[in-house]
Order: sequence, then C-alpha cells, then structure tokens
Amino acid sequence: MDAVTAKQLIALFEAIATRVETEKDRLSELDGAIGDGDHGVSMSIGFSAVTDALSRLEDPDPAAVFNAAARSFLNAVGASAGPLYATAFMRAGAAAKGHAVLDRDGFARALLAMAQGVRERGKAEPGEKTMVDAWAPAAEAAQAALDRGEPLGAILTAAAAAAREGAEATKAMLATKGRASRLGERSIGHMDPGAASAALIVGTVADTIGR
Amino acid sequence: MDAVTAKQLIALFEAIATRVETEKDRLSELDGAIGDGDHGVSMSIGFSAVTDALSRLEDPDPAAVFNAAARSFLNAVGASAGPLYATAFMRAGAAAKGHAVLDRDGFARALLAMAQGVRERGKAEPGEKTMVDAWAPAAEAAQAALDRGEPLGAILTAAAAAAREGAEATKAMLATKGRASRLGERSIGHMDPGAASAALIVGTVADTIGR
Amino acid sequence: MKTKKLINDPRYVVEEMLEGIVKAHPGHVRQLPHSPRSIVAVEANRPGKVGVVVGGGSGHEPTFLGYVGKGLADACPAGNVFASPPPDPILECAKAVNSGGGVLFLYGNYAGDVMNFDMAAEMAAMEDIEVRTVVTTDDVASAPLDRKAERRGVAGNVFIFKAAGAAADKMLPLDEVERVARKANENTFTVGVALSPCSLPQTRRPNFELGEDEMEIGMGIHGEPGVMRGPLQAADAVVDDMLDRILAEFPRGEARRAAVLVNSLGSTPLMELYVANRRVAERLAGENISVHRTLVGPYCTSLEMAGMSITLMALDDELAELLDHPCDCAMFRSG
Amino acid sequence: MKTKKLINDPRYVVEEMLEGIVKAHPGHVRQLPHSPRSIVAVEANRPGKVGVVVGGGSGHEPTFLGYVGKGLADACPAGNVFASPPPDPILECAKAVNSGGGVLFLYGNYAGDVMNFDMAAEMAAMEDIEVRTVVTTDDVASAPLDRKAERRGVAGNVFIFKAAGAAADKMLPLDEVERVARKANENTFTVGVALSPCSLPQTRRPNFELGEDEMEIGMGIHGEPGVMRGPLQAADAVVDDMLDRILAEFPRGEARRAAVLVNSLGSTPLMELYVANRRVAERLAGENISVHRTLVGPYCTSLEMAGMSITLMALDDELAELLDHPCDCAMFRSG
Ligand SMILES: Nc1ncnc2c1ncn2[C@@H]1O[C@H](COP(=O)(O)OP(=O)(O)O)[C@@H](O)[C@H]1O
Ligand SMILES: Nc1ncnc2c1ncn2[C@@H]1O[C@H](COP(=O)(O)OP(=O)(O)O)[C@@H](O)[C@H]1O
Ligand SMILES: [Mg+2]
Ligand SMILES: [Mg+2]
Ligand SMILES: [Mg+2]
Ligand SMILES: [Mg+2]
Repeated sequence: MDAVTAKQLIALFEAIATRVETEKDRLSELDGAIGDGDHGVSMSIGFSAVTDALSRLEDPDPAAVFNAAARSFLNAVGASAGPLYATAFMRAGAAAKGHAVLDRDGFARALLAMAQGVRERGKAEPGEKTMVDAWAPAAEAAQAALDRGEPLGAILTAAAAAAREGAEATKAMLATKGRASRLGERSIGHMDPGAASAALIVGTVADTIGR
Repeated sequence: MDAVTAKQLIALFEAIATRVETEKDRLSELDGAIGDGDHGVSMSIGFSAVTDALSRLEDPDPAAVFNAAARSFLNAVGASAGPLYATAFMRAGAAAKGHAVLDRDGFARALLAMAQGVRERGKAEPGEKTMVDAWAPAAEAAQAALDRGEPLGAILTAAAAAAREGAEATKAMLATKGRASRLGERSIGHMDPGAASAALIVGTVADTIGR
Repeated sequence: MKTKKLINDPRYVVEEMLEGIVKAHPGHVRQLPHSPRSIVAVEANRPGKVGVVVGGGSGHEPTFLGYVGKGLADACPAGNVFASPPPDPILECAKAVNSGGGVLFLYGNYAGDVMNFDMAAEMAAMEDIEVRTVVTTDDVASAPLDRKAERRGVAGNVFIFKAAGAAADKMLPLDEVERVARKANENTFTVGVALSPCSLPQTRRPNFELGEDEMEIGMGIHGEPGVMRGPLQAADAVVDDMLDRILAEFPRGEARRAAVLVNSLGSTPLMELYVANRRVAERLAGENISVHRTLVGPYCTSLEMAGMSITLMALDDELAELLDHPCDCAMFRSG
Repeated sequence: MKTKKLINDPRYVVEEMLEGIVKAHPGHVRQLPHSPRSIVAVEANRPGKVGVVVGGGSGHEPTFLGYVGKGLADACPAGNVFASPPPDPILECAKAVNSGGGVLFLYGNYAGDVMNFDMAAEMAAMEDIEVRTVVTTDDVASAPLDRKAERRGVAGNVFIFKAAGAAADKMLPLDEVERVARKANENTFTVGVALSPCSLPQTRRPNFELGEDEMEIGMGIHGEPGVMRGPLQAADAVVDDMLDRILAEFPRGEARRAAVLVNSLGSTPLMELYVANRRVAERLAGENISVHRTLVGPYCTSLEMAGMSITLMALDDELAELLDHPCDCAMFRSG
C-alpha cells in the first residue's frame, strides 16, 4: 500500500474486529489461567463498538478514525484494555493529525505512537508480562525497518513477527503488573492474554495494510 | 420367641437402626424422585436417636421402651416420619402397658397398635401412596394369622410379606397425601419412600422377633 | 460426584448454624436455654401482643429464622434440613412468646409441618395457650386452583409473615392477626423455576436431576417436581411463563397494586434476579398493576439450588400498610 | 457444559440489570439520564458534603451498586462484568455528586480500575472538581505484607465504604473522609476461599478449574488464583486457616475489637456461612477480640462462584462509631 486512507483504516479496524471475534475464546481462556477470564470478551466488545462508531463517521480523516476508535473502545470496555488501547489510538490520532492519508512514514509513526501510548498509560516496562511485551518489540522492529528504509509492507511484517515473538516470550515471564501480578511464580508458563491480543492486532495490521 | 423382653425389644430397635443405616441412601433416592430427598436421612437420624435413648434406660419394661423410642424419634426427626412413628410407638407402648414381657398376643397387639397409630396420625387411607400402604396390609395379615392361631413367628412373617407387597404396590399408585401429592400422575412408577421404609421395619421385626 | 459444602459433621449442621446465628445477631435473637432449637426474639413479647411463631425445616435461610425480630415473627422452631421441627421446640416457642394475647402458628403447608405443629398446638392447649394456625399456600404451581388448600407454602411466606407480624406488632387481637394472615395468604402468588439441584448436607448428592440445558418451572423449594420441564429459555421468556401463571390468578379489578419478590433459590446471583425484575416491572406496567414495593434477593432459598421464584402479593390499603410497617429482624429490616 | 444463567442477550446483561435495579429501588437510586451506567442516590448530595463514589466491575452485586444510598456511597459507575467502568460514567458520577465538598473515589485496587478512575480524576480536575482517591487493599492473600499496596480490594470494601460514607454523611471535610477511608483500609483484612468457579455471561464457561474435592484459599473475587490449593477440609479447619492468615496481621494491643464479615462468594448458602461464623466467633473469643458487629451473607460476590470470605476490621472508637452510623441503601441498611 502506498498511502493509507481513512477508509482503509476503517477496514483495518473491521479486520481486527473479525480476528478478535474468532480468537476471543482463546483470549478469555488465557486470561482465565492467570487473570479474570474476560480479556477476549473485553476485546470483542471493544472492537465491535469501534466498528460501530466508525461506520457512523461522515467523511473522516485518519486522525478522526483513530479518535473515534479511542473513544468508542474506551467507553465500551473500561477494564485494563480500555485505557490502554484508548490511549494508543489517541496517540495514533495525534500522530496522524492534519494528514489526509497516511504514507509509509505517517502510518509507521502512528503505529509507533500506539506502542508508546500503551507504554505510558500502563507504566509497564518490558519483561513485566503485559501487552507491552508485544508492543515494545513490535515498535522496535518497526523503527529499525523504518530506519533501514524498508517499505511499509516490510516494516509491518517485521513488527508483526516481533510482536508474535514477544507474546510467546511472556510465557517464561513472571507477572508484576495487572491482575496476574499477584500470582508470582504461578504466572510462569502461561502467555499473557494482553500480549496475545496485541500480537493478533499487529499481525492483522501487517496482513491488511502491509500487503 | 416365646415372650419378648424389654431387652429384646431394644435389640430389635438396634437391628432396625442398622438396617435403616444400610438402606438410607436408597430411601433418600426414592424420596428424591417424588419428594424432597430426605427420608433416608430422617429415618437414620431417628433410629440412631432411638438406640441412643434406649441405651440409657435403666431397667425398663416394654412400654417404657416404646415410649422412650417415641419421644426420642419424634424430637430427633420432626418431618412426616417423626409424628407418624412417634404415634406408632406411643400406641404400642399403650398396648404394652403393664406387661413385664410381651407374649405372642401382646407383641402382635403392639404391632397392630403401631399400624393403627400411623393411620390415625396421618389420616391417610390405603391407596393414597403413603406408608399406610405398607402398614395397613401388614396389620391385616398379622390379624388374620393371629386369628388363625398361628405362632408369633408366622404372624410376623405374614406381616412382613404383606408390607413388602404393599410397598411394591405403591409404585402403581397416584400420590394424594404428603409431599408427593402435588405430583399427580408423575408420582406413578415410583415406590413411596415411607412405604419402603415401613416394609424394611416390619421385615426386620420378623427377622429379629419372629425367629 | 459429591457436592462441596463448607460444613463440619453433617449431623450437627443445624446446631452449628444456630450457634453461628445467635453469635452473629445477639441483639436480635437467642436460643431458649432449655430448648436450643427454639429461636426467640431478644426483645420479650409485649403484654397482650399476639405471639407469632413461624417455622419449618432448615435449609431455606433466611426463611424462617431470619424473620425473627421486632415487628415480624417472635419465635421460630428450627427443624432438620428440609424437615419440620418436632412438636417440642414448637411448643417451647409458643410458651416463650405467649404474653396473654395468644399465639399464631404460621408456616408452609407440608404434611410434616402440619402434623408437628398440630401436635404442638394440642400440647399448648393443654397448657392453656390459645393457638391459631394459618398455613401458607402461595405456590401456584403445586396444585390446581380447585385444590388450592393443598398448595405448598414457599417464598411468599416473606410477605405473609410480614403482614401478620406487623398486625401483631400493632397490637391487633388474635382474631384479627389470624384474619390478616389468611388474607395475606389468599392474596399471595408464587411460581418458582429451578435450574440446578441442591443436595442435603447428609447426602451431598443432588436431590433431583435436571438436564444440561433444562429448567423446571414450578419446582418446590425442596426439589419437589414442578409442572413443566423444558429447555432453558431466555430470562424474559421464563419470567413471562411464570408471570402468566401468577396473573391468571391475581385478583382482577381497578387500581391494582402489588408487592413483588424476585427470590433466589440459592445460587442464582443478584445480577440474574435484577435482569428478571426488569421484565417483571415491564410486564406489570403493561398490566396496569402498580408496584408498591419490590424485594430482590435470597429471601427463601433451597440450600444451593439454582433458580428463582417470583411472588406477587395483591395489596389493598391494609396489606400495603402492614408491609410498610417497620421491622428489624436478624436477617431482614425494612420500613 | 455451559453454565445455566437466567439472562437474555449477554451483551445487554449489565444494562438490563441496572434497569431492574432502579425499578426495584426507585426510592434509593436512579440512573443519570445522560449516562445510564452512572447510578446515583435519589436523595441529592447535601451542599458541602463530600461525594463518595465507589465502583468497579459488575458481577459482585450487592457490591458496588447496592451500597449507594443515604449514609454510604452517593454514586456508583457500573462496569462490564469483571471490568472496570470507563472514565466517562465515573466522571459523570463525580459531577453529579459534587456539592462543593469535593469527591472521594473509593474502589478496589486493580490495574484496570486504577487506570480508568485516574483518567476520570484528571478529567474531573479539568472541570475544577477536587477528587481524592483511596484504593482498597484488604485481600491479605493477594500479595505479601511487604507489598501491601499491591493487594486487591475485596469484600472488606463493605466496611471501608461504610466508614468513609458515614464520615461524609457526618459532614467531615474531604481531608478527613480520605483519612478515614485510608485508616479503614489499613485496618481491614480479608481472606477468601473458593469451592467452585463462576462463569461470565458472555462465555458461560467456568473461568477456572478446581478438582472435584478441592478448594483454593486466597482466590480473588474474579477467580484470580490464590495461595493454597488443596482438598476441601471441614468448615472449622478452613476457617482456622483463613483466620490464621488474618490474625497474623490483625493489630496487636489491649481491648481489641473487630467487625466481622462472613461473606458468600455467590452460591454458598447462609447455612454454611453461619456454620463458619460459629467458628469465627469461637476463635475470636479465644483471641480476646470482642466482636462489635457481624455481617453474614452475600455482600461481595463473584457471580455464582461457591466459597466465602472472612473479613475482620480492627476497630477503635472512631471506626466503631462510623460503622454504627445509620445508612439506608438500595441493598443494605443498618444502624
Ligand atoms: N499496567 C499495564 N500495562 C500494560 N498492560 C497491562 C497493564 N495492566 C494490565 N495490562 C494488560 O491487560 C491485560 C488484561 O486485560 P483485560 O483482561 O482486558 O483487563 P482486566 O485485567 O481489567 O480484566 C493483561 O493481560 C495485560 O497484558
Ligand atoms: N399423611 C400421611 N400419612 C401417612 N404417611 C404419610 C403422610 N404424609 C407423608 N407420609 C409418609 O411420609 C413419607 C415421607 O417422610 P419424610 O421424607 O421423612 O418426611 P417429609 O415428607 O416431611 O420430608 C412419605 O413417603 C409417606 O409414606
Ligand atoms: Mg481480564
Ligand atoms: Mg422427605
Ligand atoms: Mg423433608
Ligand atoms: Mg476484568
């Protein structure tokens, strides 16, 4: 893709919603093992609210899409995922502000802003077994590919792979943030549900926008 | 047995308690199908209270044994079984009053008094799918054998067989008394738990005293 | 598989529960020292006030014990789980609360309870205590209308007890308290639905079976079989079925008013009860029945049975006023 | 096998529950017309009184919504099941109950709740509403003592909310209400035990697994794993284990006094709770801790989870008086 339009962004959110819907039982089960079992439900509620809200936008620009996604996700979800993704989308909206379409740099910056938003809202460091462990490596990989001058497709593919590996790596981690943090040792061996859904989201970005 | 002493009466109650203990799950299950599932529990509580009370009697006569059984059964159980069997034992005590031991006639009269007590307390007629459907035929069979001049053993064996058949016959009956009465048609096909335990009691009488 | 229960020796579960109750509510209830199965209000009955004795088997808490206190019942004999109390603790309750105004025995219509309370009433008469008896028969599903007197008493007890207790608290004479209790019972209609069974502490086995996706409408609070078994429906459809049965008997007339109880049979949580109440309120509005008061929660349970019951009590001014009368009990407070 | 639930479309279960709640308790609570997820007391907050906003995920009823009313909380934003409410309904609650005395946000310590309430607090600050925040951390089993600030807030909320609500009702200023809330939290200790899981309306699948004869001590009210899993013991042994954990942290000293809460996690019936309370009372007597007040029942649930929690709040005169202060809420009344 050369430049991402608001319409394509909306299609991206729809693709994410579809993926989340398919995977929601798995996400809830992951959360059941170390948290409260609702992560799939929350993500599904959130993205279905997002697609709903986006379908009602009239002639939006990319920033408007991100902002509407932030508000609708937050208000439909609450929970941990709500503020984290709402902040992510809000930061992406800020990064996209003033652009009619998002080119390679513009879209990559929006993705990096999302990762940054998650990081800032949750105040989690990598290694604490949260969605940051998928988002942070994804951002790093994207930044590196960006710096290497690779095309958007390659940037997103690198980010998706890093997110997937990051999520995988949470299995070995001891949770210190979020509901699983009281589990101590017993959190080890289970993938963090937020990291799993993050990998799924970044993966869908690559599949949809990176083609 | 020529004449039943108070000590043998106590042994009889102990034998009944043991039988009830073995059968209590079956009795509760029968009650579960058409009632509230507690009949085995109630009978077990009741007869264990009876043996407890009887073991504390000092030098009782047969009437005292029946009366102590009545009081202890009633206070331990309540429920439907409590008043029914308490009245039965009280009437047996009245029949036994003044006798140091119970001979053939004396013991048969006590048994008939029990059946009469159940009948009067519950105001149930035969055919209404209650323990009366075991007690009434048992009493009739006992009376007939008594009138025929048969020995106590034969009297009790006849009563036991009639009680067993009576209980069996409740399967085909429509309940009109007790908890099962609201069941209507749906009570058909299930043996009445109170009739089942009555057959068990009369059977134990025959096994213990009738030998 | 045996049901998990937080109990000690099941043989002493009622005794231990009673001890836990009086320890938790020392300002409301006490055990009679010579009859620990008799729970009486701490505040002694006032001279001349009718003593109200409610009771029945254990396992329905807060029914019956929880309704002992100021302005409601004066005493409660506690039976074994799902078994009527025997006459002795009933009699001791009657003796403890008789202050010269006589005593009302008020309890659900079950063969065992009737026999035991009747024996106690005879014994009380021998001690010159005037006893009247009213048995509650609010369970619409437990017998057809033409055999109403055979119906069971279930969650509607709460309203019936409340009305009678308030009448007694207002110092109405025994005749009047009895009349109020009968009138309250006449105007109270309950239907229950069970989703999963309960099990007795002594057996820890489900006392009935229900398919993986089945419900049973009309099941009794001891698991007595109901009137319709079928696949579990959405809450609104279940409520509609139950309300249809109730409304078929609810008194006709102008300016109808009702008290509503949406009751948990044990493990059905408040969330589901309130979802049900949403539909109840909607339906009653549609029927032009105004809701005077709504209770939602576990008021009359069957151990850990899942399910609920809906009760409507048709109110006139007298019953409404009696329901509004304050009461302060171990497990219930209102007004 | 899917858990049976009396609900309609699971997507609307919270909306329908809220509607059922306001229909049942119109004298106590209402929904803000422009923010139906914000439940506020019908009686408007008095000028200058601190507004107390409690809240969190749904599925714990009567916590949190049930504690809105006179003398306790003034408002409650309702989240999805087991999910913090988002900032908007929290902010709307704050705006609705701010009467110039400022607002206290008081809720259990969970990452999601902290993020959402903090966002709402920032938004409120932009609207010149002074907001203080106290998070409850009474769950002894959820983190070691040296990481107390990381602990979860569970059933002890009831006492903590009650104390803070009473302080506000007595017109104490925001500083003082905040101090009371912190002090109440410092002195409140809860341990839970789970016997069987609950399941979310949307999944209807158990959100954890527990063996046929197992219990888990320390499990959280959302099914968060606890500290000890083992075979189910007799009630007294379970209570002892739980109390040992609590008493290890309960303040030392002379003339110790406690408020006790024996709480059902959902489907554990009153009978079992009272059996447990018998042992609690016995143990506290042995420790020379006098019991000022005991609550027994479903006060903070986890849908239909089986199990219970025990809470002790160490009382001085101030906290005792605040607990005794009258309150009249949708689902709780005392004093
Ligand atoms: N402080 C945090 N920073 C980043 N991610 C977090 C933080 N706290 C929780 N998370 C993420 O949120 C996920 C849980 O989300 P969810 O189940 O929707 O919310 P909740 O924990 O409120 O039930 C966790 O798996 C974790 O990845
Ligand atoms: N009126 C009655 N007359 C005779 N027997 C009765 C009567 N009512 C009930 N029963 C008997 O009692 C049995 C049930 O006893 P039980 O389970 O101990 O009491 P409950 O019905 O109180 O649970 C029934 O199976 C029936 O045989
Ligand atoms: Mg979660
Ligand atoms: Mg029975
Ligand atoms: Mg019974
Ligand atoms: Mg959650």
